[in-house]
Amino acid sequence: MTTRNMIEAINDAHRVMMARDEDIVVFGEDVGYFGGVFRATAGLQKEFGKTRCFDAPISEGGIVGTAVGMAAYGLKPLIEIQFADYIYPGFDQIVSEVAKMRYRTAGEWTMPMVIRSPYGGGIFGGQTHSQSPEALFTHCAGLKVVIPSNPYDAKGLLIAAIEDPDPVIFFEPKRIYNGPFDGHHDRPVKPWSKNELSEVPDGHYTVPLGKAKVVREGEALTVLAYGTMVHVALSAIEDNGIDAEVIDLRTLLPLDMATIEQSVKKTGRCLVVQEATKTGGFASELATLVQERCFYHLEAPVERVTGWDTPYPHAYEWVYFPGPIRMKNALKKVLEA
Amino acid sequence: MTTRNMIEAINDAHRVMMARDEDIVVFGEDVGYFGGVFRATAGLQKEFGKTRCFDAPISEGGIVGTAVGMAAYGLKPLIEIQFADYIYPGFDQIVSEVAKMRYRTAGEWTMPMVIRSPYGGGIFGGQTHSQSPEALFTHCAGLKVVIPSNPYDAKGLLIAAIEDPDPVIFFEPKRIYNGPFDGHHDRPVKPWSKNELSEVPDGHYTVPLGKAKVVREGEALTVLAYGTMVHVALSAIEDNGIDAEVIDLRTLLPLDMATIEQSVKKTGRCLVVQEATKTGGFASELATLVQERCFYHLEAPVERVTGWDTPYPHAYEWVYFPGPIRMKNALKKVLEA
Amino acid sequence: MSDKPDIRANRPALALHVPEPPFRPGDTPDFSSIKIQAAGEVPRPDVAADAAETHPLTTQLVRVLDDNGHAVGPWNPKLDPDTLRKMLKDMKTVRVFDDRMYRAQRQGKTSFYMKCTGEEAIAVSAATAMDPEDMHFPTYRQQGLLVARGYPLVTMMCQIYSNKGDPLQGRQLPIMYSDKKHGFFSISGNLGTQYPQAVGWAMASAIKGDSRIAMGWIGDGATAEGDFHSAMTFAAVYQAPVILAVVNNQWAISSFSGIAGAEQATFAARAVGYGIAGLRVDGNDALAVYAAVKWASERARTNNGPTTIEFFTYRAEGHSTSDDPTGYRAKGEAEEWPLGDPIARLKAHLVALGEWDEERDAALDKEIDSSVRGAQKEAESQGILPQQGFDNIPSMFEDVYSETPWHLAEQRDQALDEAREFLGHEPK
Amino acid sequence: MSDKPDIRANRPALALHVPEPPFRPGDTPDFSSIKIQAAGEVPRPDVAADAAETHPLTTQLVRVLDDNGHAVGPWNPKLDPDTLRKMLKDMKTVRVFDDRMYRAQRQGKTSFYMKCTGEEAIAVSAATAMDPEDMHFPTYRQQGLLVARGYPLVTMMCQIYSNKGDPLQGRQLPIMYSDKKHGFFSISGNLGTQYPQAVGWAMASAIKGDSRIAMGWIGDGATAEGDFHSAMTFAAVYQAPVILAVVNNQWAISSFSGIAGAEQATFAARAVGYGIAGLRVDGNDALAVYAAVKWASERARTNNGPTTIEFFTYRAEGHSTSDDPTGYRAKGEAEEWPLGDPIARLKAHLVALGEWDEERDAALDKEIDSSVRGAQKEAESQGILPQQGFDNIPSMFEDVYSETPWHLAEQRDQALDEAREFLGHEPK
Ligand SMILES: Cc1ncc(C[n+]2csc(CCOP(=O)(O)OP(=O)(O)O)c2C)c(N)n1
Ligand SMILES: Cc1ncc(C[n+]2csc(CCOP(=O)(O)OP(=O)(O)O)c2C)c(N)n1
Ligand SMILES: [Mg+2]
Ligand SMILES: [Mg+2]
Repeated sequence: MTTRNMIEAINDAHRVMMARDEDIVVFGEDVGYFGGVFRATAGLQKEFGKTRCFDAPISEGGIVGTAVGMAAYGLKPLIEIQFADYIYPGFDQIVSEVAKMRYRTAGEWTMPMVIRSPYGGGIFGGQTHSQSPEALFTHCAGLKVVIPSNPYDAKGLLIAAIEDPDPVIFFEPKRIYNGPFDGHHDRPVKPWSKNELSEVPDGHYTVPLGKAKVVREGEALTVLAYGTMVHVALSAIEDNGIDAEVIDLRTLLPLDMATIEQSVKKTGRCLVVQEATKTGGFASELATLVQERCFYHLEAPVERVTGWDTPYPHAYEWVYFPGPIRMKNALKKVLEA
Repeated sequence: MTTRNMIEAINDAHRVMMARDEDIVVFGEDVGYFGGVFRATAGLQKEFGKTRCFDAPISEGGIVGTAVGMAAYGLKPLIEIQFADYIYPGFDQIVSEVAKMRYRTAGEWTMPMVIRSPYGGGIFGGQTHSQSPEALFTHCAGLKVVIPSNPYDAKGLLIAAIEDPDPVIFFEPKRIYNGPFDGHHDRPVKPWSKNELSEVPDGHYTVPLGKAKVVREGEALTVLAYGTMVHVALSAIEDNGIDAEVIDLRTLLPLDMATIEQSVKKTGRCLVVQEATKTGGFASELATLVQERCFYHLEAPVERVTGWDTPYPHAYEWVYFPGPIRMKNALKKVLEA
Repeated sequence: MSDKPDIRANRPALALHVPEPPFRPGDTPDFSSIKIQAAGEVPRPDVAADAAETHPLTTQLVRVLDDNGHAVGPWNPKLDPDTLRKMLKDMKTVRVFDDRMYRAQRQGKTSFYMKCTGEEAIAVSAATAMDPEDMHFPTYRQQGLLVARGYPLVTMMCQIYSNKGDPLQGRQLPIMYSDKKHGFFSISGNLGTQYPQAVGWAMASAIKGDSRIAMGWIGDGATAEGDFHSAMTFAAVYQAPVILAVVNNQWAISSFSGIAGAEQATFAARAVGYGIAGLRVDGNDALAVYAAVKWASERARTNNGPTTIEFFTYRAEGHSTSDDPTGYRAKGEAEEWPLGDPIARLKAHLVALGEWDEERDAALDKEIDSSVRGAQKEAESQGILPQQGFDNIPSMFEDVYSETPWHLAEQRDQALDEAREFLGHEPK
Repeated sequence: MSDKPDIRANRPALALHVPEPPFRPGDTPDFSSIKIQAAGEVPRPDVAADAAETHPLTTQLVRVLDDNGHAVGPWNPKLDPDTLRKMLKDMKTVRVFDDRMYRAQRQGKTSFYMKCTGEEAIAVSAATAMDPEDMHFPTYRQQGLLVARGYPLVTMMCQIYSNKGDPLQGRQLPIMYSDKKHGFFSISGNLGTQYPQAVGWAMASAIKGDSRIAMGWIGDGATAEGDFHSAMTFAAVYQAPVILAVVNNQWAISSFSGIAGAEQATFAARAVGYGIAGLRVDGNDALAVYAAVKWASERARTNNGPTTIEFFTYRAEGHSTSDDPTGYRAKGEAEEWPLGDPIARLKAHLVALGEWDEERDAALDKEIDSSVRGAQKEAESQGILPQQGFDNIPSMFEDVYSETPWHLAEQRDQALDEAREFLGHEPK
């Protein structure tokens, strides 16, 4: 057990798995000697050599495309896209190739790869260092989509993702790399070390894909969240003294619908939370599923807390970000409806 | 007034607008001399010259990227992506550039362009000539997304899209280019000429963006559909003698929510229909909005009729396609719930 | 903003150049302006030569077979007659196969087909020159790789019919073959994607200290995709053991190669800008193709890096069964094409060697015709496309993931219910 | 499948080549192995020359200023002293501006900044060589274009502070300028996108028979993006009147240029493969940059097609305020860089001409310092980033579309409600 922030936990997952499995290769922009702009791959090139961890040309399409070839050969590429905002040049290779390979070859060629990428805002990164594009991937059959919310899960989920035979898009909420963020941008930053989920076991362990976690039990309503928003939701619930049940989805695709249904059927109310742009976000899928499956238990419409339908504007970060006030108002709306 | 199928109507919209506006340039793969693999641009190069309508290299990224530059210059690019399945190499230019340009430049540079692309299945095109990727674009603030369902609308909406100051993704349901398709793949193909919506005025007219159309009035439930699925829905409704109200959305983004709300509040039940893959499709956004805004009028959960969460499999086209039986079962489910 | 407002007035008007092929419907094609090296004229650098030494070759044309069927010059691979006869047989088989499948599509037995007529030498010779363990990342026009590597024709046809014998379970468009054992990577509908994948496979082989190399394939038109550049860049940076082939058959559906940049440079010349070795080869000359691929594979295998090869050829037929080329190109182009028919040229070579004659040729044609017909009969006994689509429905929901998640299981059950209702009986 | 099972055993093991820069932290940099042409050595083809005539230049280095500050050879643009002094002033202004804004970021006045130290000659000379009406599609390291074209420093700073004076209304990351009047296209956060856009703009100008040309900019690292290839392909195919510049400053964040392919070929050499004219230029030589851009713009303007120019330079500072280069490169590289400091070199030239002296130089420095300080004061009077974000909230929902649709209007009202609650008063 070592206290680790999310970057350290993710770095450790790499280290543990690269030592166990010689077929894992790590590459991406700046990930080699330097260890990545967020330091997630720090030290790996030194430890495992230049052909196991190396810098890639600035070509997200080339990174994913060559990873497809490597997976076809039998390796397990574990690649980094420097920011989720820059995944689009690799989009064709991801949705047309990575996602569909097992299917189109009737299982002959599989794509056991992990595509890691920091996503989300709250770091004054402006329009192109703040995006949350998960809904573009959850619409794409064949991919698994995983988003951790703390160091313990980050390591365990990443190891599970690496071991999974299917391709996994692993989005890392960069705002909470160094500490949990409750949405109060005007309060001092907290480090992970004060949070029990920074107690990260050394060595190998997994947090299974496809399993959500009830991170707070409650009776009044069910809150569905993932990534940074888990912390924002929890904090708003405590601040407002609401007896909410909070589910950290952890895996968006395939979704742990059983856990969600059980909770909503119990509470009769549901709020879904995402940082992403509102229209067509993953929250819409969640709300749809919940009302399809729990309609007769629902006492109020399923509400959404989301980012706005604008690009992420640099100076207006805290007007855009779905923070404590938006959370509070939505919680009230669901409870009072 | 001339009887036109959808391709002819789209071709005519090009012709009308290119004659009116010298700043319109048409390009894309095979669109020049040959007039496009679906013939949508037939005759334009001959009529307007090689610099107004020309072949492009097979580079969807380059097509969109150069169109951005042309729009920046002051032209109005009206471009074709040969199949919607091949739009992904242009995805970065569309979502990062086209969609966000007006915003990021505070209105200094605008992107008055139309990106046309045939989409959808039902033509035995297999996994890469059948996709319906509209939900990837409706999640993207800054774009308008338009899908016509008949020749009259196709021409009128395309002209409106060309005249619109914002960028428009214009998806054309290729299954109904030559005739309306009711989903009965085992029945003879009907031509447009038997349908009143093939009466297409000559010259200029518009069908406004952002306005849905109630194509059938009814009391029992509201069906939301677009593209090919409008016909499949209407046919299933007639076949099963259901008093449904059917709304052809025509524009998905921005959505005509007022028309939808009015209808659902009247009928109290709602079915949303898309051909696309289920999870995270535009139907989820529709279902979410409807339950958010009409919850207390709803007597049943909003149901979805969609394609399955698999790639579009060549031989299993009619198992994948959301046809008459899937429609009927869903209609019943909504009505009997 | 300008302090020199009069500048523009004195300037020439700019003009956009839109490339146009030399001939269009109604024209009489005449290719005499295409400069063709004589066979044997182009030098053959050492396989370990600096890439730069190959660069003059990117604007020439490696040719071995002369007009009299003689193999000449430094690129002559001096193949033994058995190998040559095998190549001839494979090329002929491809052509007959194409003809029969094209007709099957026309007869409504399947949805789609694509021929490679006139380009048979390229895939067949490449397969012959490489090792069976080497991996190909082909386009839809390299059916010759499968034929030359002995993949069963029946299985190819079953894929085309999407029938019970289709190893891809009816999921893919006809001709989108895939077979790991025969080193033939799954063909993608999305042009260009396979090119960086080939490089990635080769990089993996190098990472593992293996000796197998990869070959990526792309058409002239598709070289414009960003993936082409990714492949070239990664291949150059990591000196991947890969051969990157461009099959320049002059057309990309209705667009001539000028729309992909061929007016300004050859496709082989792209190699120069990346410092990759480059060759330009007569694609209708089976021996030249063999020699070039052999050279590049030896280069790759000895850690001397990647090679880009342009195969200069001509797409003698329509793009696919969905295409009618009379709408955009002049009649008779294929016949006028200055590099001739690859099958006729290889045959002439064998005849010139005294290793072949008309009688044996006729016998071979007959043998191939009957074996292809036999294969077709066998394939059709397993069904044709119009009979497919409602058997084994659960398979349609498999392989999206390694295991079927709940939502796909629900959808599968719903699909089965629908099929039951549609068919009026339990689906098979 | 193989009938030759023993082949692989006898083959050499493949190995992956992973490029490594010559120096890493702890090493003493020594660039003596870089071959640098003497100033004046490289010939100057006619602006209407065949692209091929320029191709030998893609592996050389166009240089005008020699070590003694003399302008020599065929590329000497023979600029008048006033123009030279203006260029010197602009370059110095850029450097001072960078220093002050870097410090402002360090002081917490904004979130981010990027310098172009050592690369000032490139943008300033390019702007000087082109017409004010020509359009640039820059990266984040061409602030010199704005300075040279007379864009107000105050406005640049307001953009950096996202304050009330920011023409982009606080929506963009600092330094992502945009100004149509000054022919400076909106900088994108996504690398490479601007490159085909520049080509499209130039195509449009040609379609319209205009005389304005475009210039696209990209970094060495970003040349690996697919958009680079799109731009080169479209530029070649349509012979677009565009200049495509590659600023090779040796580094892309922590990756050296070898990771973009520089070990195997120069970036200028990419032009060869497309049949585009190509030049490779000493980017620290303001006169060479001027001359090359002038040459290429005349070429473009006379319908002789596009030119790709590599500017060979060195990124003297960190990538951005988020970066610390001591983590990946040797100390002292900038000082050892063999092409010197562009400002010092231009100054030496003016001195050698007898058109400049230390006194005037010191006076100029003082003038620039005070004008930049003055601009900063004025900009800061309109606010710094930490004070922003809750004024004029409705503006945040504008310009997503030409008109605000219902859903954004709803969201705007909700945002205003939230702000009211957060601030405890009506937002401004
Ligand atoms: C990304 C993408 N864009 C467009 C298409 C449509 N398309 C299929 S084949 C083809 C022409 C390809 O020409 P070329 O690369 O020369 O290959 P050839 O058919 O001549 O062998 C086009 C445009 C596609 N399949 N994928
Ligand atoms: C598509 C994309 N991928 C990655 C990044 C992250 N990124 C920003 S700058 C940079 C390095 C660019 O290097 P280079 O092109 O050489 O330009 P320089 O910074 O040296 O001027 C990277 C990787 C990005 N902005 N966009
Ligand atoms: Mg071709
Ligand atoms: Mg650089």
